[in-house]
Amino acid sequence: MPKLAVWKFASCDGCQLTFLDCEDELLAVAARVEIACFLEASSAPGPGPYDLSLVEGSITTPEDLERIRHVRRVSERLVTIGACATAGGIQALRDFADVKEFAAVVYARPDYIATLDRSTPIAAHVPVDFELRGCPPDRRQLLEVISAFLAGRRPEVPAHSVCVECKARGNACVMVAHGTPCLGPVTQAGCGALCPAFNRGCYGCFGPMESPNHASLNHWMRGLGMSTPELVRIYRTYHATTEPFRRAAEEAQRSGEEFGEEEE
Amino acid sequence: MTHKTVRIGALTRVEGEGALVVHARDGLITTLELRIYEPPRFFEAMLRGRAHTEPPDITARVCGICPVAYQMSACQAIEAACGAEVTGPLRDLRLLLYYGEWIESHALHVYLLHAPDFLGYDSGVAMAADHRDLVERGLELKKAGNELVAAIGGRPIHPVNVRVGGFYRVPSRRELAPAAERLRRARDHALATVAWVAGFDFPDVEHDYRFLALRHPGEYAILSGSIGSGDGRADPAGFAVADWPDHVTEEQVPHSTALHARLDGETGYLTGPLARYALNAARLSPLAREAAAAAGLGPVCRNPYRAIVVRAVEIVHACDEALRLLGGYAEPDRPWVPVEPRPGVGHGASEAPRGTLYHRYRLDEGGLVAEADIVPPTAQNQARIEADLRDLLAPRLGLPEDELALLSEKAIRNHDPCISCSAHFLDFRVSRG
Amino acid sequence: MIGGPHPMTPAPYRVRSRRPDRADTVTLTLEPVRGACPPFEPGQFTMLYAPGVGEIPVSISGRAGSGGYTQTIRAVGAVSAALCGKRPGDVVGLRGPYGQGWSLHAAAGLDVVVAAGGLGLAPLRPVVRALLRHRPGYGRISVIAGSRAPGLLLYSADLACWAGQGADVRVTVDHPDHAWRGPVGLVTDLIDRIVFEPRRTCAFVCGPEAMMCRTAAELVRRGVAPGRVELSLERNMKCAVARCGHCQLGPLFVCEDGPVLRYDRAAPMLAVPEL
Amino acid sequence: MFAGEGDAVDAVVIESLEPLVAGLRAEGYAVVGPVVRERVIRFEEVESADRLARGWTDVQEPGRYRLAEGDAEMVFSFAASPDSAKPYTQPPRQTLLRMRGEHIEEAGQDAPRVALLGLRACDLAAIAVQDRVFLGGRHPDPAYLRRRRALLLIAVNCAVPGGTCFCVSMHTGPKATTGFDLALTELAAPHRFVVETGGERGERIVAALPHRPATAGDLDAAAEVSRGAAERMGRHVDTEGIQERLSAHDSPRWAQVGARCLTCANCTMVCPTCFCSTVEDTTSFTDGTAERIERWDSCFTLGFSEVGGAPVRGSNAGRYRQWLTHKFSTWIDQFGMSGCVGCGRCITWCPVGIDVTEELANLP
Ligand SMILES: Cc1cc2nc3c(=O)[nH]c(=O)nc-3n(C[C@H](O)[C@H](O)[C@H](O)COP(=O)(O)OP(=O)(O)OC[C@H]3O[C@@H](n4cnc5c(N)ncnc54)[C@H](O)[C@@H]3O)c2cc1C
Ligand code: SF4
Ligand code: SF4
Ligand code: SF4
Repeated sequence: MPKLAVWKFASCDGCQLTFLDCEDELLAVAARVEIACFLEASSAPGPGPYDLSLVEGSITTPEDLERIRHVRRVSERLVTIGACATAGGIQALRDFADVKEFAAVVYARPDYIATLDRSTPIAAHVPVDFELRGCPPDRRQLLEVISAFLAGRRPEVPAHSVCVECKARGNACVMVAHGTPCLGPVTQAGCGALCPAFNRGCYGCFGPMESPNHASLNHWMRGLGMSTPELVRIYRTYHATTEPFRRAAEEAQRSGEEFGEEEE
Repeated sequence: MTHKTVRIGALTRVEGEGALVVHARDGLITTLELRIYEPPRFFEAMLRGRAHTEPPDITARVCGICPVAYQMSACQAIEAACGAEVTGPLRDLRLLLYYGEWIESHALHVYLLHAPDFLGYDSGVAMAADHRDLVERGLELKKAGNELVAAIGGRPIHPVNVRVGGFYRVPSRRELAPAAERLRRARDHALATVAWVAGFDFPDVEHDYRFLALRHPGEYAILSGSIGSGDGRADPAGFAVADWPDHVTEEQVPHSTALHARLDGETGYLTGPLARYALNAARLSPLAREAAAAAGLGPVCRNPYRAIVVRAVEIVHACDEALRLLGGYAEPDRPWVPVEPRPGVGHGASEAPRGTLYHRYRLDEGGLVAEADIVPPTAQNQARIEADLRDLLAPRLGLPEDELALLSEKAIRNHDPCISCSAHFLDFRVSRG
Repeated sequence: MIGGPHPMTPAPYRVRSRRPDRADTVTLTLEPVRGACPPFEPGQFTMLYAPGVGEIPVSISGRAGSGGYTQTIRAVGAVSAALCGKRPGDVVGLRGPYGQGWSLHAAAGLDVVVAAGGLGLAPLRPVVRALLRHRPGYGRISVIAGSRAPGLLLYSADLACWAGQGADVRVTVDHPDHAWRGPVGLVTDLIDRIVFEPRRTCAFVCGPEAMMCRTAAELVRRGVAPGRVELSLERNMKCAVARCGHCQLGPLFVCEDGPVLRYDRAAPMLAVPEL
Repeated sequence: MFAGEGDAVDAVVIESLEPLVAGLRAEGYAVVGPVVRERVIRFEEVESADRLARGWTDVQEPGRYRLAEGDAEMVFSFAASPDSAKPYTQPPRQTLLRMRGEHIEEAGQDAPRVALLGLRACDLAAIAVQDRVFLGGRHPDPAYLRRRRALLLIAVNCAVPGGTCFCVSMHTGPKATTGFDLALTELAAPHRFVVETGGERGERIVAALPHRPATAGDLDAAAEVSRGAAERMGRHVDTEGIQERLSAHDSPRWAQVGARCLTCANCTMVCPTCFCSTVEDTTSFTDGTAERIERWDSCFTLGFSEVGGAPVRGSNAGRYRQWLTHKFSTWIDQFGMSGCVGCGRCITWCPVGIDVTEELANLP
């Protein structure tokens, strides 16, 4: 039976929990794969090597840097799950600040805290076989990835926009109909267009889609009343350091200056 | 002279990353450290400069196990800062959402993380090999909770439908109907769960806890109320959530990225199911009260191992109350109340499944967060867990180390510590000192 | 009256034999589990379905004696690898044959140049065999084939056999090894070496798009009529029955209007970037 | 034979929609009509005519849609909804087959009886386009045919064209002339509907309703509705020489629109004729059964044209050009008809307001 391991780095546990949330399939999966290492769910970690490792969380400490290399060594396939592991996660906002100052805000004795200046995705350190997006990832997509790896096929995880799912789900576009700013057009599908289904603009928790045109979207969202700081903030959340969202925030700052807009 | 070190490298079946190190010399424990090495994520620092609308989504990411708790405490703190309050049907909807998370989180803990300890398995999945029907019941229960959260919030983890002031869209009765259907079955499962776990073989241990939990005049407090504390014998003392900083202080310890909390200067109080039960049992739903009585829980339970029974009773309560609210559900006429940002400070507290979760925000002139402070339950419990462990280990230091390690791990799991959330606790005043 | 099976429903075919051609390429012989397999024209393709993995277009490289298709598949991705991994007795899904094949009839009495790059030889194999079966019906028959390396050459036995049956067979490689004595370089270079009368020549070309365009352009430069040069195009195909939209090239559905297209028709479209 | 292919009979007048809705429901149809949901007119199943979007209208511009209060009496005083008939003719997602061992089984595809109430002339034209795509080629789709046969089409002649409509240019409206079971024209003072039937099925339905013959006055008033709508059409496309204009593959205009285009695929998703699809393959965890699913796809995704690991159309400009040329030009080569019916949905629902009519006008 193939061996599965689940690993955690800096994260909220939500991605691993997504796995435990597959209530209907959990036992079926467990019948097909040996869940050999999953500290959150089992106290008997089996020995490696593992056929498939699911990795949650970003790299933020020197020890974790070592640990991820170990995980790579003992894993035949390594799949990262969630925004932290694929993009550094919300904690990567430290990249835009001084991490020592951050630590000083949170801890009275920041010198006790060993942390890196940046929160980096797993792929920045070791080769990754597949990256599953989402904060948290979608349950169906997680099962799809596991089943695709078992069947030896390409996971069916399209990189197109949220809008595709939004329309297939039968939502009316909230940006067009309500003037609600929405990152759907620049965000990768996967969630099933949840936010628009709840009358809310997508806030980009699945990260950038395959060909995001943030300049055009920013221009339009300004027309809907968004200010430069609002634009910057909306990109600086769970995928802030991915190249497209980083550039999108910078574009907003640049075009904001052109607009002659004052910073908040 | 004998030295002994017990080390549990990585705690398992807890949420997050932790380890335990115990040093003993001549039969006496010299150090006992519950090490939380969950890497720090600096939430309070990241929140500065964000809009007043953002903390519910951002702080949800503190913990994937109880995101709703974070969203609720955050919303209420910000609403308080802005002088707004969510009442009536919208508050009921929040409660419903919260009950969903309780059912999900408690079912996860009871069936997949905690029960295997009593039945002698390494995991829920391993337990399923011999007790498939039991694990399936647990999963069904968990799913009922998740579906309720998803029906209202969009998805079980990091729901998208929560906003300051209420919701982005309120679900229709029809959308909630399937969740209600499933809950009816879940309530029976929950009752069966109480009966099941009540029959476990519990070590005969009691601690003289000082409890802290939210209290509400009309409810077994989950969503809001004031803070109560006491030992379960005398009437509880209380203070308003806004007075939290005057009563609860935190200090950093070198061995952990989580901070230790003190209540009125005293270390080692307990929050969580035992605390809620001790301070609020009378407000459980009648069905949950009956179940508790049948399970042999008195008015107060001081045996941490029996927390699993209290959790099961709380699942009954959550199912029961959720069904009551669903039965009377009418779509609120507006999904949210306006919350205009204004400079000021607001406090919010709610009961996460594993204990009281407190948030405080100061908003600046521009409506942005100037300071944020989050006190999660596990940070509050850490000192108390260490004390439990001392009591447990001191008389047993002669046992082989792996046995000690096993005992300790079980004792830690009693408290369902969510270690990922312990990593960012902050008392802003302390940090500045 | 429209009825019968859905156009996207495959029929089960059993792998009768499997022959590895190269490290990454195998030829499968596929026979219908029930009934007979429909006739095909050289140049047509089928949609092969590896259950649960996916479905891809694959050219028919021959008819098996017993009434099946032979198909040569190179493992480049998940589906092709899954198909390559099938063993005799395994069942796959098959739809087709689909598409327009080579215009054999138009070659009657003419010199024929068959030019292949890499796996492009697969859909050309049945055309060469048909030409040679009716050898007297055509003028000179030349087969020129290119390969990245000698070890990657497809159908070496066939090539030798065709030479014996009166075709001028020439092979070139990009990266020769020590033992290689033949030409090195592009397929287009071989055009110099073969003999044909451009004005009375018909050419069938298959390989990577750039190779096809270069070869066709060279043939036309020599005086072959653009309308007598045919290419077989590769596009993304999900349905092969002109309903999924993926394979469009300008006005064409390559699955139905192709994959074999006349160069005079294809060239202007291939010249447009991203068409 | 589909509706609308027979001879029309004389028009009648009905005063209320309620008997129609009730009658259809009694015949086992789910009646799907325009209702207001989340401040948008959507097509949803209705249990009674009361639920319809009476009294509402809409304001449509490129990238902008707003619901507005209209004439309190009128039920259909708005233009095209974001919903067309497409989800009913071509579901967004459908299971094609299951395979286990050597057994391949076509998934039973539902063909529910649905009465679509309130379709517009452009929607009917779009259905005709899809009929051509799915039934008119060499490989007709029996599942499509079953779904199509189970649809009852009740058109409403547009009175209030939207700001983004251009059906007149595409010769598809505003009056429904063919392809319907019933066509209604809503008239005011007194409020009533002139009903035309498009075949035997429609006649049977009308016969069972309280009705009276239409007078010349009714018919004139109805004709006036369509005339007025044609005059107030929001947009226009010059179809003269359109194929030639769209052969300008190297126009700088493509790069300009490419810079605005989000490649989000909204236009293709809301378009009632866009039929592109892709397939997904899975195996079940429990018994290993393989399953194929067909779902909507779009020429705006990169995977759409991927060969050998790289897309043929990688740039925004290339993908936008594919969409526009396909709709207005190569569709004609492929199917002998335009792929655009002038409903304006792609203009309204483009999140950044790209306007096909403007793009077409700006080509050389
Ligand atoms: C008419 C026609 C006839 C054909 N005849 C044959 C034939 O006879 N024999 C044959 O072997 N093939 C033939 N092909 C080609 C064959 O269909 C393709 O090789 C096949 O579709 C590949 O599918 P796949 O799932 O195996 O690979 P895919 O997963 O689709 O990948 C295909 C290629 O893309 C690369 N790739 C995939 N994903 C990525 C990525 N994310 N980044 C970078 N690169 C990537 C792969 O490495 C590979 O090179 C034909 C094609 C057509 C259209
Ligand atoms: S609501 Fe957002 S995701 Fe949906 S179509 Fe509009 S822009 Fe796209
Ligand atoms: S709509 Fe966007 S923000 Fe919302 S869940 Fe989906 S990807 Fe995340
Ligand atoms: S191209 Fe636009 S206007 Fe034309 S039919 Fe499609 S959505 Fe309607």
